[in-house]
Amino acid sequence: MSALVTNTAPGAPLDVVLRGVGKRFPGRDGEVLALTGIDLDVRHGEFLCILGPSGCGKSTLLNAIAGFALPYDGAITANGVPVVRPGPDRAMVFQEYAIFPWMTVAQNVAFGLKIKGLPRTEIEARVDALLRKFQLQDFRDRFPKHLSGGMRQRVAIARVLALDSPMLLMDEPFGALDALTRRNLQDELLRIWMECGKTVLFVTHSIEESIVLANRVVVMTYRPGTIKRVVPVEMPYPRDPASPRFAELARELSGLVMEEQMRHEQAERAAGDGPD
Amino acid sequence: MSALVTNTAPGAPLDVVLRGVGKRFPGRDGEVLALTGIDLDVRHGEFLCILGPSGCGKSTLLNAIAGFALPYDGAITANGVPVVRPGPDRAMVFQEYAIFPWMTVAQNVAFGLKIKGLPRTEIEARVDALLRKFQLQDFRDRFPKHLSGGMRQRVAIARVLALDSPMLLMDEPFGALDALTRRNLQDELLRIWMECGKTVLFVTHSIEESIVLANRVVVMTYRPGTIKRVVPVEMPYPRDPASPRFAELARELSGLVMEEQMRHEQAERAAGDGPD
Amino acid sequence: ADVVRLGNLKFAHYGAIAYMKEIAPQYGLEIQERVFPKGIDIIPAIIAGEIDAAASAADGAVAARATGVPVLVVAGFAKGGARIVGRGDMKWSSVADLKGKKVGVARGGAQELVLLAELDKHGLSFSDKGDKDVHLVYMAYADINQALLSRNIDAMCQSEPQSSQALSQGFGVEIIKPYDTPLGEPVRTLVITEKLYANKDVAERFLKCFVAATKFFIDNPDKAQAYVREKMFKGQLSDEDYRQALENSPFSYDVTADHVQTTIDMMVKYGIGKLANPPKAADFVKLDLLAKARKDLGIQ
Amino acid sequence: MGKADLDAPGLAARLARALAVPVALLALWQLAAVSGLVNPHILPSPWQVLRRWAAYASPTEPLAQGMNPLAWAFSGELPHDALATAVRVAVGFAIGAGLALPLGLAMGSFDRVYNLLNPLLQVLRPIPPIAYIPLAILWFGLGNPPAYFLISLGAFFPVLMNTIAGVRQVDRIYIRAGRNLGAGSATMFTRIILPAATPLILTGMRVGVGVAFICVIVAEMIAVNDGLGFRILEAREFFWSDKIIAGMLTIGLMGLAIDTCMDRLNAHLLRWHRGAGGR
Amino acid sequence: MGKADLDAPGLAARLARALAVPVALLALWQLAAVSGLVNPHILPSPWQVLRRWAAYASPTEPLAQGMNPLAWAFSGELPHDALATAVRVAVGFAIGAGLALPLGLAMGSFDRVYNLLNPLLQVLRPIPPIAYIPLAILWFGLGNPPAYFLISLGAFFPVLMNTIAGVRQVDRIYIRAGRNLGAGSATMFTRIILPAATPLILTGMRVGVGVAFICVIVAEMIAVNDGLGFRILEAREFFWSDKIIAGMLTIGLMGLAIDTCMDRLNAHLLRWHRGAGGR
Ligand SMILES: Nc1ncnc2c1ncn2[C@@H]1O[C@H](COP(=O)(O)OP(=O)(O)OP(=O)(O)O)[C@@H](O)[C@H]1O
Ligand SMILES: Nc1ncnc2c1ncn2[C@@H]1O[C@H](COP(=O)(O)OP(=O)(O)OP(=O)(O)O)[C@@H](O)[C@H]1O
Ligand SMILES: [Mg+2]
Ligand SMILES: [Mg+2]
Repeated sequence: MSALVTNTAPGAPLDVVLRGVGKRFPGRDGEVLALTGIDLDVRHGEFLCILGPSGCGKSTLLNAIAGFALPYDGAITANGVPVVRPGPDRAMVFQEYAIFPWMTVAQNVAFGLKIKGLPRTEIEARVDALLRKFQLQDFRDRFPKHLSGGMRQRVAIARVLALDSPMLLMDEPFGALDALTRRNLQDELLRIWMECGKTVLFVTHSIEESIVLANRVVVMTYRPGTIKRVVPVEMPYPRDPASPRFAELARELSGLVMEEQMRHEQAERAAGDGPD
Repeated sequence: MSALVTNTAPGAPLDVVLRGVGKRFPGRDGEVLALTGIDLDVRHGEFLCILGPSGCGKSTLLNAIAGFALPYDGAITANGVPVVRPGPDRAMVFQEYAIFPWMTVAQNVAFGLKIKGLPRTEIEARVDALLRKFQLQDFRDRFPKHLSGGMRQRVAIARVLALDSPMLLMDEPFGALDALTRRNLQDELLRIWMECGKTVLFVTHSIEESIVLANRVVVMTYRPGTIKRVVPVEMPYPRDPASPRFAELARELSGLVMEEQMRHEQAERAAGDGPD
Repeated sequence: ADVVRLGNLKFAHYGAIAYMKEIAPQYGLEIQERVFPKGIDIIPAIIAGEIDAAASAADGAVAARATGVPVLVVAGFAKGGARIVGRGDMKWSSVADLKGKKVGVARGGAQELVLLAELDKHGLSFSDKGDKDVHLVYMAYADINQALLSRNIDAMCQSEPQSSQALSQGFGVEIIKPYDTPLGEPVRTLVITEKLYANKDVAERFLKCFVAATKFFIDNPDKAQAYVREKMFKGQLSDEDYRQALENSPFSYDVTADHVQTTIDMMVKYGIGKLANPPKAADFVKLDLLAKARKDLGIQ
Repeated sequence: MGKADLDAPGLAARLARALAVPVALLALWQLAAVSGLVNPHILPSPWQVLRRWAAYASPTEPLAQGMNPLAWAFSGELPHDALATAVRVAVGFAIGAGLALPLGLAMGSFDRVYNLLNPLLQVLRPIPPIAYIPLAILWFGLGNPPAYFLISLGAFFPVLMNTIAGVRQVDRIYIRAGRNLGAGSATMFTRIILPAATPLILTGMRVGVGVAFICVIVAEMIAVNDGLGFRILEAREFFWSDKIIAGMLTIGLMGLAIDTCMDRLNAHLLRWHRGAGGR
Repeated sequence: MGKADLDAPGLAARLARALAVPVALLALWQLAAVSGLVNPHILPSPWQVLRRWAAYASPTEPLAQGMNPLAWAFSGELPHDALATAVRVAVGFAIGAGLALPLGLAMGSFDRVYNLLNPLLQVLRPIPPIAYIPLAILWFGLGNPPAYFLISLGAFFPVLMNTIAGVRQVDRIYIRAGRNLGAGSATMFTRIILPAATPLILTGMRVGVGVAFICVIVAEMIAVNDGLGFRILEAREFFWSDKIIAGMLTIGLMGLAIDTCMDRLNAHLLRWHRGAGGR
């Protein structure tokens, strides 16, 4: 890892354009407004992190771009065309992993490649390389029920990276990993991103992680889910968590997130309090 | 949070005693040795964190104490009796949440209480209080499929805390939570632990979290899963991450974990490398 | 050889019909026998053009004709075949003893016809609801014996060979052979399709074959018994059962238009078969082929 | 609310959609009948069936003085038969499913029970109900009791098989969670295994109702004198194709009515389920 | 290896366990028969049934010169009947399940198809196979073809219902993942929906085989001269209780054999499944 530039020039094409995007889920007593009024542009080759309190709509936002749970309010464009269905050009790592329990580890990773119709030998080679990278080679013929939580998450990531898709949507992909594996995979992801010029949308709960990875960090509000602030991270890669600029950004972001949390908690307290 | 003492006196009774505990899973080509030769004593009222690389056997260890997936090699005693079955005296938060999808949020949280046979009004009161504490009161009558990942995790934690069990086994309970919620719940857990004198075994991937919470941190090795080192954390609560002792401990632990990871990676590389 | 597809009934100890296929080559015919457990299943097979000729009870032929199925009665191959049997552990002297009893019978067949005629003759009213003198219980042939054996009914009007079996196994006693009504002995008829009838040459040879087979059986009772018991029942019908059954249902050739007309009239009277537009016997009983065959073979 | 309307189209629209295929088939059938392609003795025209159906459904006697008109309107043969059959199916199904459910839960949960009983049950399962008639008469006499026996036999196995399968496919994580929370066997069954197995059990019940309808016709062979199965057998004896078909359609519509209720129940009981809908 | 042995007990032990209940029942039955509690005409003693079974299974003619002894050994009535019935069930089931599976996948996946076809299918489902006999003869003539029709009809609906239910209960997260990875409809069906629905589909198939056996006896009413169903009906006409029971048991054992294969298949196809076992 030695690249020092960010991949996004201001002139790069817009890979994701959201205009007034909202999502209402029908509920028993009225609708739940999970997202509302989201305006967001993501440039080609940009690494965008999404931060926000639990339940604020981060997964819903990724689903919108991936083309799940249609319809949404507003307009969603990805890679230049309106989003009307899911597709492998917007490969997603699900928060719940969603690896197929009836396929072995290798079959899971090979799945997208087989669909692409790659030759058998190439598939094998790619799968082998990925499994080794993710330290899953000993488990290649095992079913997911034999894996630990972190291993399953790694299978899910490997399955999506195998696709070599131009856009990655990742919903807390490193949540179940230990610190070191996490750091290794962060490095690996950054390397892939830089080498291949991918666009990445990355949901995380870790402020530190978002600063390590992102060109810009989107902080969201809770109920309704809107964009509270977009914070650009203009540090060169690799980023040093010990640097003063890093600490400063961390403070800023954690201030934003905490403010949101407070606002929300107070609202709850004001609304929901009986004689406790 | 103002208690400054740890709850564990050296004379406290031993709540968990493991002697030579091991677990072998039958595999297609021979057995997988998930755990081996685990000797561990946990005192009553102790807060123990378990750290280790993904797949090293942390969940397996908690399962052993909880009484799942019997039999194990060696001897396991919990609360003074050999472990032969699961029970609510060793309440567990599962890594996969395991909240019941066919029950509403409130029903999930009330489940253990109903089994205990508490009076209806008391159940309602406890559930209400917990839901409010976990900011789930707006979702009390919703089914899990309507919840975000973090909300589901909070339901799982609330369900177990409702039981008020003397021993808590928690498998990465805060993995899907945003930083602030996580910090709040850490505080909440510490408060409960101190007030009620519970014994807690807590699996986490965050070294920082382990230092914030634990009396002792157990670092595990990967394949086979053994105890590499037990590191006592003798700082008063609440712990300040900015303190020099905290940083020192963090360095020590991350050194241990990394060392293990390195060892493992090298072993893999030595074993598995073809002409890559 | 010309092919004739013959529908036969399964519990046919009237082996002469089955025997026809053995001697068919002599008449330049190939008879393909299809065995049906129930007469009613033959009718759709005739309509579907799968069957050219069939063994059927007279009432079955009437019912088929009444629905417009183009069949003709050309001969009668057996008589009788009905018996009123009471429980072995009860005393019976006449049909009048059936008052207040449950009587099992198969619906829509000759057995029902003769039973109702007997009851009528003895001034007994009947219904299947239990509110009249005699409580009729409709069941399949096989189940009636069962019900009598387990004493769920008191008597039955049963076909052969089941009624013989009830006697030989001792749980039933004969009350009467119900042939003393205007109907006399019910006749089983040989029916052919109008299409086969139109094909005069084949039809004539077919009837000749039938008459010859029947004559052989009448003339050689031992060989007939051997054929039925060994070829058809593979030794699983006892001598005793066969003899008793045959006693109550001998082989014959004949049927008359009058008998068929009486059958129709009684079916209308008792509402059996619920005939919407009862046919006229004269329209579909065609005995010319039979007469010619008998003449050719020199049988009176 | 335009969206809500789309999601739940008006009753008329739904009815139209549901009837599209049947009506098209009826039209084809009528066409075939009119053109003389099929033999009217075996497949009478829909129109003829309808007339026979009307006759079958109408009261047999004119409205007498002082008679309750509603009672009179339902005094026809068909309402009586339909009710008799419905009661038989309901009772038989209740018995069969009522026995199969606890047994299936036990066999699905305990390998020991499964291994002990499975061979016997698997031997009994394929034995056709008609073969049980002698035993049914022996044990239960005539009339309704043997009918209940045969129908419950038919409903028993589908519910049993699906319950066993349903229990076995419950993710063990839920079982672990339940046991960890202190649930005893009773609670495990009622609050965890049963709800988790509900999708399969309900399907088993739907299949079981279907098989019960198959069996009712066998059951109504044994000395009963009403019911749709009885009427179909009777019509078969007399070769009344139009009445056979009228009876078949009545059974079919009863089945549809039951199935619609089942669908509702299903949707309600599985409202928690994150199924394949809304992808 | 002591543990492995515990997990997979010897064949003898398993057999003993499997036979425990049936043998106990047989003993009871023999006792009842010997003590004269039941009428031997209706429930003959097991011993008598066994003798009849042996007679039924043995060759009817002595071994002729030059005849293949193996062919001779299987020349009895029973092997012939069993084979005929097995073939009918196999063909009928293959047709029924073969049609039900794709239809069920389509109906489970597409609400439009479901809404269109469901009412019709639900009307047809409860109609007893016996009522189809005239139509079966009309459409398929005599002999085996109408038998295949009736049997496939019986097998069709359980497989269909369970396939629909199986598809509907696939967690949508897998469907999303598949679509996200670029799977087209064909791949979605074969690699995602089908495997995920396998537990239910297999159960439907097991139930379907059972119903096919129920139907084979109806099917063998139509102008065939062999098969276990035919033989049972024949024995019924002649009131040979011992032969009826021998036929029933033969059908039962055939069913058990099929079920055992199904169990194996099940275990193999679902080896990925984290079911309720091993809690
Ligand atoms: N049911 C099983 N069958 C076979 N092997 C298993 C099974 N469960 C776990 N293992 C293996 O045991 C080892 C330890 O698994 P465990 O789940 O305890 O890891 P962990 O430390 O909790 O990892 P993570 O942090 O990723 O959750 C892994 O190598 C895993 O593959
Ligand atoms: N299928 C659904 N039906 C109804 N409400 C839903 C559904 N899915 C999500 N929601 C609601 O929408 C809101 C946003 O959910 P979302 O999953 O996007 O949150 P999130 O930001 O990803 O949270 P987390 O970090 O906990 O995963 C939540 O309030 C949730 O309850
Ligand atoms: Mg989320
Ligand atoms: Mg784990």
